[in-house]
Amino acid sequence: MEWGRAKAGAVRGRTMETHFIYMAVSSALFSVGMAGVFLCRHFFKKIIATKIVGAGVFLLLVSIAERDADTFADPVPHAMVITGIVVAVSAAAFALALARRIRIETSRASFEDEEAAE
Amino acid sequence: MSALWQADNLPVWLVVWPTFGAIVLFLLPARWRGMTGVSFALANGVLALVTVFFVMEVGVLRQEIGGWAPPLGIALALDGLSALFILMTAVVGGVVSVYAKIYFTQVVVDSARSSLFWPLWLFLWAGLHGLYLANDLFNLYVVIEVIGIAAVALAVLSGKTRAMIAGLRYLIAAVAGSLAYLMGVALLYGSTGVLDIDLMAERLEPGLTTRVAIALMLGGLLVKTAVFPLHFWLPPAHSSAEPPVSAILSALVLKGTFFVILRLWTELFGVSLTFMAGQMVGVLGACAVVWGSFQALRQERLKLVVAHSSVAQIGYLFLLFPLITVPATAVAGGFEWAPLAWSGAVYQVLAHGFAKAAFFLAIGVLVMATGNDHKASMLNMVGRLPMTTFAIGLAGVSLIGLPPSGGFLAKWMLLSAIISSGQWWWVPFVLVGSLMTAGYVFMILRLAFAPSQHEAELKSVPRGLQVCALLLAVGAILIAFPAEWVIDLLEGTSTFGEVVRAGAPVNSGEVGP
Amino acid sequence: MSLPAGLLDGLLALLLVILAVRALIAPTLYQCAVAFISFGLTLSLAWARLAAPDVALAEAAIGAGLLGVLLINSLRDFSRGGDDASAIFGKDLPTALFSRTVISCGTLAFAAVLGMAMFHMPEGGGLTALTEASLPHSGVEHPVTAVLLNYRSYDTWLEIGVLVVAMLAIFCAGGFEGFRRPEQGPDSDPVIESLARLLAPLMVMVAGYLLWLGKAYPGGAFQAGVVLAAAGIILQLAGWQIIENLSTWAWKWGLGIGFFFFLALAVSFMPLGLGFFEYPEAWAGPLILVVEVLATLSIGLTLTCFFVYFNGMGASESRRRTR
Amino acid sequence: MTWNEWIPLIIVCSSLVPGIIIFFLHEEAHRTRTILNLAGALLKLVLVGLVYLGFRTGEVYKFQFQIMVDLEFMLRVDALALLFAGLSSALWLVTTIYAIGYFEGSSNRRRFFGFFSVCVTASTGIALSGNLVTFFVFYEFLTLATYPLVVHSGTLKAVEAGRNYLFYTIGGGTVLFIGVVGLTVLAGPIDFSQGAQLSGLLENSAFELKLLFYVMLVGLAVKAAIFPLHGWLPIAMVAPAPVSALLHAVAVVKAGAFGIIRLVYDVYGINLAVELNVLWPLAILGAFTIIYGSVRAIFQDDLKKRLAFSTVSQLSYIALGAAVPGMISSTGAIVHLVHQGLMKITLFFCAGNIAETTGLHKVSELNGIGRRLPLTMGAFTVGALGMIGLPPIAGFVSKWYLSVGALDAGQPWIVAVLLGSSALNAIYFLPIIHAAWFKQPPAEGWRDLRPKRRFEAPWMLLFPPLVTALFSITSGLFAAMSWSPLSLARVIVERVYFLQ
Repeated sequence: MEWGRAKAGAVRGRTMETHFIYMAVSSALFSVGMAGVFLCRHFFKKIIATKIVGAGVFLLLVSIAERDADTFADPVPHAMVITGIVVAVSAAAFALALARRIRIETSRASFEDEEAAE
Repeated sequence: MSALWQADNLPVWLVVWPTFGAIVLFLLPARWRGMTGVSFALANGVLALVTVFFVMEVGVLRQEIGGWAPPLGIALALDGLSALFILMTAVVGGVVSVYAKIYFTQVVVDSARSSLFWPLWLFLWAGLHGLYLANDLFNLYVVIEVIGIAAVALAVLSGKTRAMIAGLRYLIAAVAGSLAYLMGVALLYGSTGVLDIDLMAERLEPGLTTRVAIALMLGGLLVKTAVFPLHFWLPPAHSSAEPPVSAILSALVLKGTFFVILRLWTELFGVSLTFMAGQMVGVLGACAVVWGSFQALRQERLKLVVAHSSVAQIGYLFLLFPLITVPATAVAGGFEWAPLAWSGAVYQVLAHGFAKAAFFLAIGVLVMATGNDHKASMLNMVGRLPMTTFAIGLAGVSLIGLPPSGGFLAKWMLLSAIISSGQWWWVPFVLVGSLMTAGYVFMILRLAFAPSQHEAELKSVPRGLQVCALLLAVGAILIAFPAEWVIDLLEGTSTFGEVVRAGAPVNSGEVGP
Repeated sequence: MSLPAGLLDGLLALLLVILAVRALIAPTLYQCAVAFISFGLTLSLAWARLAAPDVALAEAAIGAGLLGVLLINSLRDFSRGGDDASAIFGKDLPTALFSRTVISCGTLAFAAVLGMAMFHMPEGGGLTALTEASLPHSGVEHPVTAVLLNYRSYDTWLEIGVLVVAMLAIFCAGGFEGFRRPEQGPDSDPVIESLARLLAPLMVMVAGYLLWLGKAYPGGAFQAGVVLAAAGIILQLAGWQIIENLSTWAWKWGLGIGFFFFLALAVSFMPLGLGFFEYPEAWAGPLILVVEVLATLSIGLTLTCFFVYFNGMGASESRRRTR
Repeated sequence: MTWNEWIPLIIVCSSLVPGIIIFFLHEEAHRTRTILNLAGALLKLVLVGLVYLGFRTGEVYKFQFQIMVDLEFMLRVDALALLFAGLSSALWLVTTIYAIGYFEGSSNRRRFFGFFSVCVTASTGIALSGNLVTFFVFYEFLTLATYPLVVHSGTLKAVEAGRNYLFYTIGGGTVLFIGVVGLTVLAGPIDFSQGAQLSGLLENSAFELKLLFYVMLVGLAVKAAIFPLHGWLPIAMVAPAPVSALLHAVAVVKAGAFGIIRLVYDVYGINLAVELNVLWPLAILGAFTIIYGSVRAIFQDDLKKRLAFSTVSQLSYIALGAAVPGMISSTGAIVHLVHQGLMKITLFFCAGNIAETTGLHKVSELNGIGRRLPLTMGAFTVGALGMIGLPPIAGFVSKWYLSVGALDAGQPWIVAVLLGSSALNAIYFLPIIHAAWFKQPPAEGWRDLRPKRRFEAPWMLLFPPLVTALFSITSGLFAAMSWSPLSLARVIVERVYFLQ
């Protein structure tokens, strides 16, 4: 019938445990990202780290959708992820703008720079 | 047209009106924004009053959006607790709006920049309304992000480098916090297949997944509420923003995530909470009280004193959780303290909201007059800016919890609840916190009475600004009087006075599918 | 699970983790950005493997594409005076080896707990069945579009709002509202310019097609909006400066129209006794299409504005420096 | 709501409203301010008088406002309330007149009189509180209202004194707070009902009751300046004379002493207190403070400081009397509340006059001052002799009752303490009197300053001490009359002991 449904059905028939692999990746990405948010010093990396955390979360949601697939994968987590991606990108763009502005005005690239400067 | 105005649609208008305001303000040219913004804020106030009235008459209001019932659709729920928070937002927000209007016309930071305040502030306001009404975990995530981004944007409005750095720190903490929350939501959705809070509460089973999910959500929200030791972002962000923004951030934005924690704790997390979980959150709160107050005592700049004080005052709120989370076995003896603990915490929210907003607005006046916010600028203020000093004094009285004030009532109820629950170990924290608060409040007031050697000429400050600060400070005192009414309103909600009966520790041995 | 498919999934999983770590510990920012963009593209593959083509499109377009462009665009400011981003650990930790071990173990332990939680997750069942049952009443045929623009349209509306808020927030960060008209025309690359002439109309068409597709197939407003934004960005790079030359009134309405119209539509049937965001069933399809068109316009414009503003921030600084 | 319900509130507000209006007046509006102050003071006094008359005929005056469950704001007139309210309102009127004279021509008068009125409001509120919560509210309110008065002069010394004052009083208030909350949780809202609510808890919660008694006692002892919590009082001396007078006679220290009386008689009730055996620490500390304060007073050369230590000592008479069970010593304690107020305010007024007219602060400089300020020193002599306990001045009556009460209760050691204290009082007061009247004035200095006006000092400064001195004599001389403080104290004590 339609592309999405057909494909989802096929996926369901083919791989039963795909979602477990991606759940493991999800937990790894979330943890690595969180470590990065707290430990990376450069603004740039901190922002990338938040995106990696986000990727971890979204991966779990989509894995759940795949797990709960019937004739097609559960669309609610998909919608949540699309919304989430847009929100996360908006926040990241804002953070990047702030970081860039700080860099331009003070040539600092991390919070520690600030402490060292004071 | 009658369908448009019926009470059922009230939750909708609460979201639509400020959002509409925000978008209109965005489209308007900068010079018209101030007046329009104040009008929208005042209209919000009227809406809030109507809301409170309806909730008192009708009780809990529910509205399914898009005609789709949960779990497919999203529902809004309006109960006494949310009505009260909406009312507080309206009153504090209304006064702050008037202040902002005067402030931004007087202190021209940069008109192109400061006019951004209005659409962002209305978006933030809409987000707060959305938060108080949300009954869906993912919807909560979206509004939390609206609030988070708008709050950080407001915090960096001043354009100072210090504010930018603080704002970035705030933003990263906020994003990480809300993503942790979303991770928890994902786990819970996977476990139950629904997002609606009520439905999920019915389906949620205790287990490892639930526990981890709760820990993640709680952790994320605690970061955003700036609970010790996750408060690191708060003092710089709140102290470097413009005064009306500081007032909004400390009085309203922090309370938003606290509201979410309160709602989730009592309505959703109950299945999997243990006595120790409550105690741990309580310990964080108690540490926040002591640490925040201690830091406040050490600060040299007034805004930092007040910002650190927020950390401490927020800590008090978290003493609620150990009190309402008791072992299932202990509940048999009755738990009449639960409503007391509840209303104590709610009163602490109100009192801190009013007092802290008043404090920041008053310091804004001070900074305008003297040009800086070092402690020494308070010298001899009682003679030079009596109204503002008085506002600081009244706000301080409420923060310390001296009678007669909202803060006093909050401490009274919390302490009563603590003693009657038998968890006496929280008592010293409340008392030491009060004493330390008295320490930093009077450290400021003391200077106001002291003579100053070389007195610089004060710049003139519009009277309206001083009046706004004083109004909120008087509000912090006056809210003590309608206490009975407030508690009545809260009793209209299903959750009010709820004790979370912490079950026996869940054995972690059970296996997933 | 068949072996080749399992191998593919395992490979993707490994690649994702390696790229994520790489994006965080690469010695130069440029390598970070490249690793991150590769990470985003790999993630798109993962989405596709997980039967989420909509997410794959969104991720590739917004997550890797737009954010990648913004990151690369910011690089020239950050890499000024050396592109060293090697220091990941706080300097006051005792020794690198020790702290690396502690951090790795901590992260692993955290991931293990989280993974356990996921592994033990009960089957909630999800909302697939319910979505499918309600699909005939939603006015669209593609389930994700139905969720986004009908069942949970409130969230989607708020999300478009987040974009507007983010635009305002970026104005705050940049320090001015609006876009600076360039003092002199930028130097444009003739290759890019001719490419843009070719690509831009094509992309607008693709955007329109994606939008139309969204009714029944993966695609829809966000994806279309991003493609539109891509067209805008390419034109910008080619030196067209569309946004800067728009009147304030025009770009403001452009940014706001999607959100505003969505709101207007949400309340417009309330006088008839319908709820917030509730449309008469017969009209739902066309109305959703109109919302999508306007949302696509706004999203495309907003994302283009993100880029233009970013570009302007750096440009105004470089002008200041050359003076 | 009938008229009788509103009257207690009106009495409290009769000073609050002028106070608030004064804040909004212009600094230069001296005349309006004076009129407001005096009108408020007179109104309060008249109302208290009317209530007294009504109370004797059995009228009930009670104002209630429920703030929330277990938290009721209640003002109620009973005999003890009337005694203290009468004292505050009478002395407020006198002190207002004195203050108007004292601050003639100085700056920041708006602030002073505003807070001054608020302070008296708190004091009257303490008097009329009908339950423990209301008492606590006004008790803390008093702390806040007096702080601006203590630091009024704005000198660094005053600000330091203010910090010290707050350190003690806020600390005490916090301790009291926990006691009040604890007792409310234990027994529900506490009305002043002679322990009726608590006696039922004796069997099960004796330990809690004891603990809470001590906790509240510590909280109250700070304001009552009982050793070792008296440290703030001598330092707070830097406040202007009218403030010191008010602080030492009715406002702060009396709030503490009054609180102790309420605690012993009305919250716990004397029987319960005896049964719990909680009074002896109070007796011992009181006795020690009496001697300690007197000894410290001897070594002070600063007149106001000497008076301050004398206050420390004298206040503990009240605590001591309350700690000794028995009608007679209770009467002594309660009546001393009034008597000490009258005498001490006289002494402070006089000290203020001396400082204002001659600029002298030291005891050692007062030789022959009686010739320059005969009326003032006459009043001073009355006050001082009363403090020593010479008949027929008021102080004698209290000391007599306390001694007899102690013998009656079989605690003769207290008599020894009282006698010793009287001797010490004599040691630190008599030299002043002797120097003032019988020593030669110094050759240079104040002797040349002859009064420029009709009286030795402005009449607004002179009359108040004379009036209070007169009161001190009459309330001693006519102690047996039915309107005297002593008679009222007897009524109170009878209720405490017989109406349970």
